Amino acid sequence: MKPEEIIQRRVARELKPNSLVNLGIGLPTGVARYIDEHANVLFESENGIVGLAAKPPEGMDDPDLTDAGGGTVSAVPGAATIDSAYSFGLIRGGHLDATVLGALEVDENGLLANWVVPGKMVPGMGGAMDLVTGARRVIVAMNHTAKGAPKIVPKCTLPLTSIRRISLIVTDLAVIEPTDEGLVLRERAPGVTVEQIVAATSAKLVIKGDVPEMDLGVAAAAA
Amino acid sequence: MKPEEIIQRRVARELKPNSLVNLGIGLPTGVARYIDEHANVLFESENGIVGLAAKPPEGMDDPDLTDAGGGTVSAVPGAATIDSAYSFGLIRGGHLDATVLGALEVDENGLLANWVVPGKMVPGMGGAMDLVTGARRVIVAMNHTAKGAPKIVPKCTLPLTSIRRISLIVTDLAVIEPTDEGLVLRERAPGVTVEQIVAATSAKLVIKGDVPEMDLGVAAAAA
Amino acid sequence: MKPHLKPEDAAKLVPDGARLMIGGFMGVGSPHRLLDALAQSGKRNLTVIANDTARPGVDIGKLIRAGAVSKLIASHIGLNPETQKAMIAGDIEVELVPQGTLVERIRAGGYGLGGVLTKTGLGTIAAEGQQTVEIDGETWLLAKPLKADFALIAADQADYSGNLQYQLTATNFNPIMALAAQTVICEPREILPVGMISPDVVKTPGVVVDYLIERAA
Amino acid sequence: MKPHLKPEDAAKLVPDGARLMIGGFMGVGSPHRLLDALAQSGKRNLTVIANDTARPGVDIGKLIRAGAVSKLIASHIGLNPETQKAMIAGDIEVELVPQGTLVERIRAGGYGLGGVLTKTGLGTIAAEGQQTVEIDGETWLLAKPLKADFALIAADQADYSGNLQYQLTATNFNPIMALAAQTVICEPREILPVGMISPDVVKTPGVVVDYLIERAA
Repeated sequence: MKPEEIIQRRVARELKPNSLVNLGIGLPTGVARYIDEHANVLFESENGIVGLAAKPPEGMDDPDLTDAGGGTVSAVPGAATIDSAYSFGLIRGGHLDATVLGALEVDENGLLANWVVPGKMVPGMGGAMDLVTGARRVIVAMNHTAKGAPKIVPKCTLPLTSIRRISLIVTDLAVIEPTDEGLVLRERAPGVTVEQIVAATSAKLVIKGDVPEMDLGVAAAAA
Repeated sequence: MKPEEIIQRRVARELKPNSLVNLGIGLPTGVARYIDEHANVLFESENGIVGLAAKPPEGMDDPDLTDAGGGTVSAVPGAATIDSAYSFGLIRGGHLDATVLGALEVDENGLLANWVVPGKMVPGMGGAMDLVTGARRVIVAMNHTAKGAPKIVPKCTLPLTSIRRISLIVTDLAVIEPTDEGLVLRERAPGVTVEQIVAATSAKLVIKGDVPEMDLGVAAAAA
Repeated sequence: MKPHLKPEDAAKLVPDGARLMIGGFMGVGSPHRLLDALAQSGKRNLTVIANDTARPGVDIGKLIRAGAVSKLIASHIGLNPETQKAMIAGDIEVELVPQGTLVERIRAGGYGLGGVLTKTGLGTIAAEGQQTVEIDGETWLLAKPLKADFALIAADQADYSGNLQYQLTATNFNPIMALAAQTVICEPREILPVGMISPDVVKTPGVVVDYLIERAA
Repeated sequence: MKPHLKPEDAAKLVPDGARLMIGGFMGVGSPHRLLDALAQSGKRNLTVIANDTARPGVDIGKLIRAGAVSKLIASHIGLNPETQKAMIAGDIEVELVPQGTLVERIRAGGYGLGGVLTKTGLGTIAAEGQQTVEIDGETWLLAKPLKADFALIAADQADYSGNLQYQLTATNFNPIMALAAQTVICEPREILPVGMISPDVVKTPGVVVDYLIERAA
């Protein structure tokens, strides 16, 4: 299984039936593929839609129905479109059950940096600060390292996205939960050892007893 | 002509073509009768409609189409209905060209009291404070006196509706404009003398030269 | 599909002492059947946040008459002498708030804002005891957010998933309150299959609605 | 009837140095023809308030490429490298604002609020130099109102009196900006006789719109 698929499958299992979820552009978007369609997880996009669905069939797209990256999408029956103020009312008012987004760094305090590399990359925060500050659960979905360098670090060196602690980190190696005691290692990816995770992490990890393997919702043989 | 009609006719002449106007319940509502229908003055009501029109024919009213007093109304073609937040966005954001409302007292500083008589009448301010603070022009339409007592006073004894100076006072006796110099007597009602106005006013009036008679937009004979 | 209830069963969800937002403007756009059931259910000590209390014995006026309300946050009670009497007698604690400020406070509660700054009421007795904020030498009044345990709202149409559409001046506070309460109960005029309300006409996405009141038997 | 203009004539209304709000999200729901005309008109020193600058040479990206913009207030410029280059070169002064804060600031401008209080950005570099407000021991960030000389917006349908209706995700910032500018110019997809848009579907009452862009010849 590709690292991306491990992350996406594992994140998918975090999303509760009947919840409202925002998936960031890129890797997080792919999480939708692995959601049980009967779970009635509703996706929203901050540009103004509740009930986002996958890309439309070729030639059936509408330029006025897009996601936050500007790409055309489709929608589920019962979707609602909203203006930007209402959209961020949902996000900031605690109506969004979960947001799934990427990170440049996460640190021991569970703080996230994902919007700027000063002097190099200044794309703007878009809705990231609102999402990380306002969503009920903030789930970081990312590769554990970038070009071999740990992304889970003692203290973020890059500017923070929010001073609010995120809820969960899901990588291709591990599931880690920021808590008052620090970053608790909850699960290992299939075939990955605790030692490998520790080696790939520069932050201190709290390890309590046996660390189980991730349940990816697939038969062991298929994995 | 009845005192009420004098006031309503004179206020009607203050309302500019293509403007958006809020008329208070009661005497101000009757101003609409005297507006030239080609002037395209648009009326709004703070309970959520732009394009309010007169009462519907008997049996043709809809319980979901009402004014701020809860009475059924009709609407002009091109009316728009809005929620309460948007409604007060129009009022407070400077989009309302004029509000016409009654007063208990107006004082030499052009300040208005119209929402409460402590210990006696506590109806609540409803939208009055928003209207007086937010509308571009605030026009007070009222009888000059109440049971013989002046309502235009040196200083309001009742709690203020706003610390913002109103734009114009139109009564059955006079048109008075609050200015930096004080309350300037602009016009007299037909047949009323300056002396009569001064006698009915406990506030100091600024009187400059000749005070013309109100133009009520009716032929002299009809008046 | 959104859970759906009879008015009397919805009333049972509301405990004594609950804090309620109730949609409507002089009863127009209020959840009439739900208020009936609530008034009959013998609740006590309710806090009601609403524009007004309608007229005596009508809509929210029913709750007032039933003695169910101990605290009221509203902009206008002038057309309900029973509310005024109860206030003067000390039976109901009344906080009067300018209407535009009231709706912004409810919106702030629903939108996760710490408050909004307004000129309305500044320097009047309606601002007494309230915090002001200086910005660039100008003084503004802080309007703090309002939230509630329940929003009892009315809509014109709902679909099975709880998407709501409102009509004419029955809209008023309803869509704003739908975001500001823990539990949202909506009484729609009619309930339709999913897909029958255009996404652009939906004013309250069903995801924020918890219960629909069933049509009258 | 609302005055109606060709895009090139509307562009003439905008002077050099004007402060513009421009609707759209990555170009979706932007007034395409009006932006074309504006980019071709050789304006200079414009301040643009918008969610983003689309992609290079597209919609607002056209104004960037034409060198018309000297100041930008936006939430995201990541998909337009030309904007980033101009920012780094010092040709465009860029203020980056969290998207939810940006839209609330525009709304506050249009609604006559002195600002709103938010947690978004608090404690980050995006809050540097900004005022905070303490309420009941809690710290909030003050988001100050934004206003503009012109709002250049797009709508799906307009009627002759300027009532506007928006479609799907082309809605975004358009209805909010329609209240926050001195002069509002709207480019609708189609223009209909008065009465053909239901009052409940109108999202921007015509009374706040100043000009409509005529349909393409």
